[in-house]
Amino acid sequence: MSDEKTLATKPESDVKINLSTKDLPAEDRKMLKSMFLRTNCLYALWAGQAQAAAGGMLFTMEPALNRYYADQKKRAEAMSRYTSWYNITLNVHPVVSGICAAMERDAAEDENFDVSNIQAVKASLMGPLSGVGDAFFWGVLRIIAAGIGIGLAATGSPLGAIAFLLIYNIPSWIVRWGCQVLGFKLGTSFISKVSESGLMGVVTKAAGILGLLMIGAMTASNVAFNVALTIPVAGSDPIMVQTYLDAMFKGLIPMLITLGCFKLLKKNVNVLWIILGIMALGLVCGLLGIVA
Amino acid sequence: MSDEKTLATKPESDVKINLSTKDLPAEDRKMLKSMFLRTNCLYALWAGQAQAAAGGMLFTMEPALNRYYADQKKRAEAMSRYTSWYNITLNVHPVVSGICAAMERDAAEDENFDVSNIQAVKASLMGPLSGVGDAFFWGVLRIIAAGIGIGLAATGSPLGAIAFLLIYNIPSWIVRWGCQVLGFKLGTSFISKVSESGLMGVVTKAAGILGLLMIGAMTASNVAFNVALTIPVAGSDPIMVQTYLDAMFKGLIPMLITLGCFKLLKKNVNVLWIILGIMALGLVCGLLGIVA
Amino acid sequence: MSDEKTLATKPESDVKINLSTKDLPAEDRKMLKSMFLRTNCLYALWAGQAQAAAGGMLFTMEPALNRYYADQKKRAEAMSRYTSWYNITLNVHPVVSGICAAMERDAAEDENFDVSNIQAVKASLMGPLSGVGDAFFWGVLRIIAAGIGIGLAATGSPLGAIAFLLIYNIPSWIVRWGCQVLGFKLGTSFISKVSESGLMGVVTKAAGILGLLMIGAMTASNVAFNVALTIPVAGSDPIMVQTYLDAMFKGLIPMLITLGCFKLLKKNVNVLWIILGIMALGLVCGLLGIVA
Amino acid sequence: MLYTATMALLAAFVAKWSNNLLGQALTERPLVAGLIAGLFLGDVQTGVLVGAALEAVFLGMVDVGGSVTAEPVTATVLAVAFVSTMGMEQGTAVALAVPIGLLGGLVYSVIHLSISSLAAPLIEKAAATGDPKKVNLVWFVGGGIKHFIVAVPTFLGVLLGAEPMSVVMNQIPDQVIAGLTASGSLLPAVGMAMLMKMLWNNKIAIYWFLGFILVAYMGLGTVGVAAFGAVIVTLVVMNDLDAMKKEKASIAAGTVAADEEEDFFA
Amino acid sequence: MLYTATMALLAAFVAKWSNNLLGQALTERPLVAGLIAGLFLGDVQTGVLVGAALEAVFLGMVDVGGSVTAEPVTATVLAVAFVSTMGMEQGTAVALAVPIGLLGGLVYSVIHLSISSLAAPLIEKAAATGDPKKVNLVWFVGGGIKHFIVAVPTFLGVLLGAEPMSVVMNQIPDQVIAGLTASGSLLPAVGMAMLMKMLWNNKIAIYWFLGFILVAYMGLGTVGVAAFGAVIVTLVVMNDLDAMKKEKASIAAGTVAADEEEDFFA
Amino acid sequence: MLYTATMALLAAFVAKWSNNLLGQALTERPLVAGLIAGLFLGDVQTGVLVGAALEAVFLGMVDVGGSVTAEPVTATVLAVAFVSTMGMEQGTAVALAVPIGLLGGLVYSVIHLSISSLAAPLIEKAAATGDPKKVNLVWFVGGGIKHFIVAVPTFLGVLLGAEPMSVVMNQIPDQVIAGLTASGSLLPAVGMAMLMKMLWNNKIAIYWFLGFILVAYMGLGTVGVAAFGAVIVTLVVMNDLDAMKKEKASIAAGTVAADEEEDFFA
Ligand SMILES: OC[C@H]1O[C@H](O)[C@@H](O)[C@@H](O)[C@@H]1O
Ligand SMILES: OC[C@H]1O[C@H](O)[C@@H](O)[C@@H](O)[C@@H]1O
Ligand SMILES: OC[C@H]1O[C@H](O)[C@@H](O)[C@@H](O)[C@@H]1O
Repeated sequence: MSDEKTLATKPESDVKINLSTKDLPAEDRKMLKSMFLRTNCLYALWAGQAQAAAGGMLFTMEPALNRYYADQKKRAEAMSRYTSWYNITLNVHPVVSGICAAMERDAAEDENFDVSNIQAVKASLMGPLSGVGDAFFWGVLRIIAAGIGIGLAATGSPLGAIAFLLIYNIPSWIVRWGCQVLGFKLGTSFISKVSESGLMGVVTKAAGILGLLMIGAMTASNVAFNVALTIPVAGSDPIMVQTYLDAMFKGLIPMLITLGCFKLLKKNVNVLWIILGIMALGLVCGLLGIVA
Repeated sequence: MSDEKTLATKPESDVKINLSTKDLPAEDRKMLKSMFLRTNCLYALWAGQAQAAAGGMLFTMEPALNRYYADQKKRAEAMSRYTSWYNITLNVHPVVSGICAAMERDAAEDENFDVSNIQAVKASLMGPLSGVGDAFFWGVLRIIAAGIGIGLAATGSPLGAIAFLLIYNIPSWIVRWGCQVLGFKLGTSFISKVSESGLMGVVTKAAGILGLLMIGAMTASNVAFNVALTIPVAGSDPIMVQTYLDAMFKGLIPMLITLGCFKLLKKNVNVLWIILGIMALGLVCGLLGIVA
Repeated sequence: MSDEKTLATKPESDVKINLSTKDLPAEDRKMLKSMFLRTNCLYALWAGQAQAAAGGMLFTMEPALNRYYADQKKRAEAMSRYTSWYNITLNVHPVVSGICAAMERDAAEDENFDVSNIQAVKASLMGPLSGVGDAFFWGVLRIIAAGIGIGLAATGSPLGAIAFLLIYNIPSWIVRWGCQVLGFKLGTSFISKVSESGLMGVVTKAAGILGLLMIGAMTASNVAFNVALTIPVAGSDPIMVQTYLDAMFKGLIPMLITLGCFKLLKKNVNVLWIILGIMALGLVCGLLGIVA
Repeated sequence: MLYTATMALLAAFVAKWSNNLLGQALTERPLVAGLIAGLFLGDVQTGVLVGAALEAVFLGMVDVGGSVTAEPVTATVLAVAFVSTMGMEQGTAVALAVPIGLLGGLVYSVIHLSISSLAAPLIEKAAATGDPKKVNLVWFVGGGIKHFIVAVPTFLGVLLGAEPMSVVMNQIPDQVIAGLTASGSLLPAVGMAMLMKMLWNNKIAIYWFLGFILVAYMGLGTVGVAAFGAVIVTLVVMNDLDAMKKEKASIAAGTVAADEEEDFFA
Repeated sequence: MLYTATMALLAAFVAKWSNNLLGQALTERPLVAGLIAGLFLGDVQTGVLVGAALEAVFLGMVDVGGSVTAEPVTATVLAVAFVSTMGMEQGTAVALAVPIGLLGGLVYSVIHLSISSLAAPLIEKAAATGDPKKVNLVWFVGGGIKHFIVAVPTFLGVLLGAEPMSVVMNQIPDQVIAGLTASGSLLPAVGMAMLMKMLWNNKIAIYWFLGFILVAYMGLGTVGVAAFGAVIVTLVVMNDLDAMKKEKASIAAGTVAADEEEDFFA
Repeated sequence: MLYTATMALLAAFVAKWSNNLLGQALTERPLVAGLIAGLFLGDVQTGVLVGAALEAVFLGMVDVGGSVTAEPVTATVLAVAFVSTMGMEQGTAVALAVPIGLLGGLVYSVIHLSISSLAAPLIEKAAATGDPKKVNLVWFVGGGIKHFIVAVPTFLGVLLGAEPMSVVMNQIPDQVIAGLTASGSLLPAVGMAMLMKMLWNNKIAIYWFLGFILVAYMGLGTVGVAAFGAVIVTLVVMNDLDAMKKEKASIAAGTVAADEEEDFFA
């Protein structure tokens, strides 16, 4: 009882985690390095809407599974855990693989370990992490890198592309390595304590809030639709329909279309059809002169 | 117990209400149509600060009262319920008349029905609904309609006035009809469940918050006062007093005057005196050169 | 029990405090006036990082201590209570001296009064009050006064300085006198009730929130650092590093430096070293051409 | 002149009452009132142009909570009449319309908020009989009378004539006009106060202030505030529902515990 | 021509697959793809300049959630090929690249979302054997095939030739281009929806809306929203931890009380 | 020269100490210090003009929490002296005043934060006697000495002379001036940190960050932040009071229940 209370009152102290690997045994370090390198290939293939990057996740996990499951049958079982749908911003993916590695170790050691927890953690983390990750890596870092890169490349110098790659990838590697270590240590200390103490709900809620907030922000900044229709007025400037749409609600159409796509996805409509639908919608709008 | 718990946890599912009238008996539909038409005349007269639009509310309710109270004495009683002060944005008024119709039906059928609930619902809803309603209909839709209408009319064409009327009134009718149906269905299903379960407090609080928020916004955008006083400075631009008032608090004077009017109203000072007072204040400021 | 409940539900009514001194005995009034005048000298000296303005606080308190402690030995004891570190925006300082005066009276009258409360109130109030006080007096009122004053003085007239002084000091005096009375009345009625009822936690939390919020705002508006570095691009405009810092996080460097100073202070590094450090940092940046 | 005056009165009456018979359809706004006046006075073009100009002028004057800031109908119909039948310049007429609208608002306030009260006891009596027809009689006959009275100043204004009116109006010093304009900008305060009275509650009063500063300091418009309002209300409701749920659960738990205890000690 | 086409195919293949082998290193973005195309086609300068121009054009088109908005590699490599080896004007090539990118996106969508699914059962089977090597075989051989297919349109485009391509493309009416551009701006909606599907939860859905209006109405960028998000999340977590603590305390108290009672009644 | 120097010293002493004897009346700000210097040096006009110019320069340098960012009095009085009695151009004097103010701030820091500490044990001893007069002696005599010392650099500056001063100052490389200016903009960080130390608390620390981003990302000024702060604090207090009320109610209920039980089982 008293233990739990302490945890609840000052969770900071209990879950303080450093990102150094000095306090880890050499074997752990080796495994983490190998996993880190393998995260590069998360999207080497993409197995459609059935598995997405599941194979890449499995490839990342192999060093851990090989290590903890000497027995091929047990390893097969463990491997099969990673064939379900998996998709996440690549740069934060190692958080999940790190946690899963730690949990696999526990599962291998402890017969009573409930392996369905592994699936649950994986499934509940990829959404929020992607919301934050995409917003930062695609929305901020990439734009900064491109800004500098285009500036340099406009003079005809290949330095532009190189600067672009370095500005983006150096933080990407650092973050990914940090995430890999963090994930493993979280899986070792935090996740179990956290799920024992009921803190897990708080953590997933917090991650979910941040994730949804960032996705909402990305929707408003990345999805766009401008109606070109005007109402002609004899002898004066024509009236722009878009102005009145904006007066009603800024970003109304992008918001509705995004929510529409979301509804369709929830009804398990295939993404491809949705993409084709959007394409068709755009074309029809173009042909009718609604956009220009 | 378990029922109530369910309600509290997922109120959405329990109070899902559609706006179609297909699932209503023909008589209900007839009554709602008649009431809807009568909402047009809510302000045909205005009985001063004593009753305001009470007579218009009564006129709206007549189809319901005639239907549910065949007995003239009981009807007289019911009618008298509607002679107390009533004021609301006309476009959302049907929410209240719809709810009241449903409650009158229950009152007519059930001897034990506490009719004071009807008064309470009426009184507690008109404020919040008006806050939101005025903000939308007077503050947004009217401005949009005027923007387009003035544009067209400036060329001398009567189309301006017609466009203005259509842009405002078509949504107005649609919203009013929706509100009428919604109110009746709410009265039938929602209000009773809601008051049983203690949800009523949550609902009125939410409506109150939104209402006050919108009124605050309307105050800031519609009440204005600009001090024209300047402090002359030899050999340089004069200092505008308004600039320093703005530096202190933007909209300070409008805010204080609005709060002052509110205080006076709460002390039951007659509105007419307040209006005359504001008129006098404006004039005095004009004569003293405080405004220009 | 029931008393406390009332307090908790409508604290407004119980702690209503007016700023008039008409309801106070003549002796109280005399004492408050004398204390008010003495607040002027809060910073006549400053005893370094050991006591700061403790001596000024003591000077303010003398009328109260003289009055309540006729016995020199007891007075000595009371006086020693005020030699610990004290620092606060001068204009709100009288709140604290007022409260302390009232508490000293109680302590003098009641043997069982826990005098450590006096220290606690003093120590817990000076932070939040300074956050709000500095923001208003240094951040708003001073700027307004300077704006007008510079305008007038730019014509060569000494009226500028005079207007500047009046615009700042008249509100300053009024606020200080109000604070003095308020503090004393709070000390008399509010603080005891509040600490009995557990409200004290709420009050200090609220003050702390406001204080920190204002200090955060002051940090963002008063601490500045602009990197002058550019990345030269052959044949096109150079790239401003500051632009990319801003894209990362606006005010990143000022924020980090402020937090750094705070960390050092918490580790009891002497302020002087920190100031010298900042000076050196600025110089180095200047010499390296990081700033310009 | 009497003919023109009568036509103007009719135009004003139609514009004003139709507004209140047709669900505040906005027929009393200058844009429409101008058209109506144009139709009655036989000069649609002038009616439309004056209406458009005045719509912009009166755009910000909105009556909420039952308060009155200005009377646009009197102002518009008179301006149209002056231009179309008495040869006033349109610019002069529009300028003249502003003080007329503000003074007209004063007259309308008295009728709307004070004289109209005479109907209240009649409605009460009618309701007490249980006969809806009697109520309707009061409501519509009373409405007719009220809106007729409101139209009378328009009639008088035309009779007085454009020249004298403009002379009279021009004698109003600039400062008075400035003062009236200031009043016009302040009057919405009364309407806001009336709305506030309807739903004030110390526990949530701070949201009024929040709405104010979202506009004053964040530069949001009404729609933007409503969007944030939706977020706030959702969060508050979620939170309250949660609290309610927990409370019920704990009461239930309490009851269960009590039951168990009874069993235990029985 | 076959040589150029083959070089273009290789460039496309390298740009696209290296991106996915090196941790989405952004080698598929026009800035880098242009350089790669320049290297393969022997005209680095053109590659760089065309890449820079197209990077700006495709800057806003971002694929999240697995959806596809446009295929920048096909567009870039073809544009570079047209300019460097077939004498097209750079401006024309850049303009041409937009519809090519959008159409290429469509082709890529079909491969990425539909045809790629063929690998799924193979991976499942491989995993079931417990032999990691088998999984790797599928993953990398499959990846090679997929990225090769994706590069084929580039090959065909070069074979078809700059002139005919631009004739074909120029026959696309302006309205279709406008429509395709509109599609390109709308397509991120699908990616957003896929992300939303991953973490939607009615209890916190309102935060999606909050993020939207913070951008639409407050004019914040992503970093600003993240900063406010940090504040919100901290407050929510603090609050939840507090509630948890209290709940535990009250349970503990309950238990203690019960214990005491037992003692008392024992 | 000695006369001028003495007058300058007096002006600096008066400006600085009166500020601290009169409730931080702002007599140390350039606007007032310039006037005072003008009076002492017999050239009010120059004093006023130089003061106005420097007030704008030092406007953003504010000392909070006891830290020191610059010493405006030394800077102002010297600038006035240089212009009025040594024929320096006003522009040069104002430019010169900036590094002087920053260096002066350094000197003042040492006196204020370090040397002043010497008074601390004396005050303690005086307080322990219980004799207020002794405390006052230390406080005011000490204050006089401190403020005299602070005025000495002004005296020396005048003695040194305008030309040499400006030569010396001009030898300071631009980069050092830039560095000092950067220091001046950074030094308020120390004051902020001192305030933060006074009221930091991990549970509410996030509000510091909120205040920061409201300014940095929402473009609010201090008043705007205060307005939002009022809303936030009201909501927090309301919420806490509510929670307190409920807790008490539940405790009360618990007690009542317990009482009833006792009755029941008695
Ligand atoms: O404010 C509610 C309501 O009050 C009065 O009835 C009129 O001013 C209406 O226009 C308004 O909608
Ligand atoms: O949204 C998460 C993730 O989804 C897909 O895997 C790709 O679109 C990635 O670029 C993205 O980061
Ligand atoms: O920050 C509180 C307080 O600290 C010191 O005493 C001085 O810097 C004052 O100007 C300031 O008001």
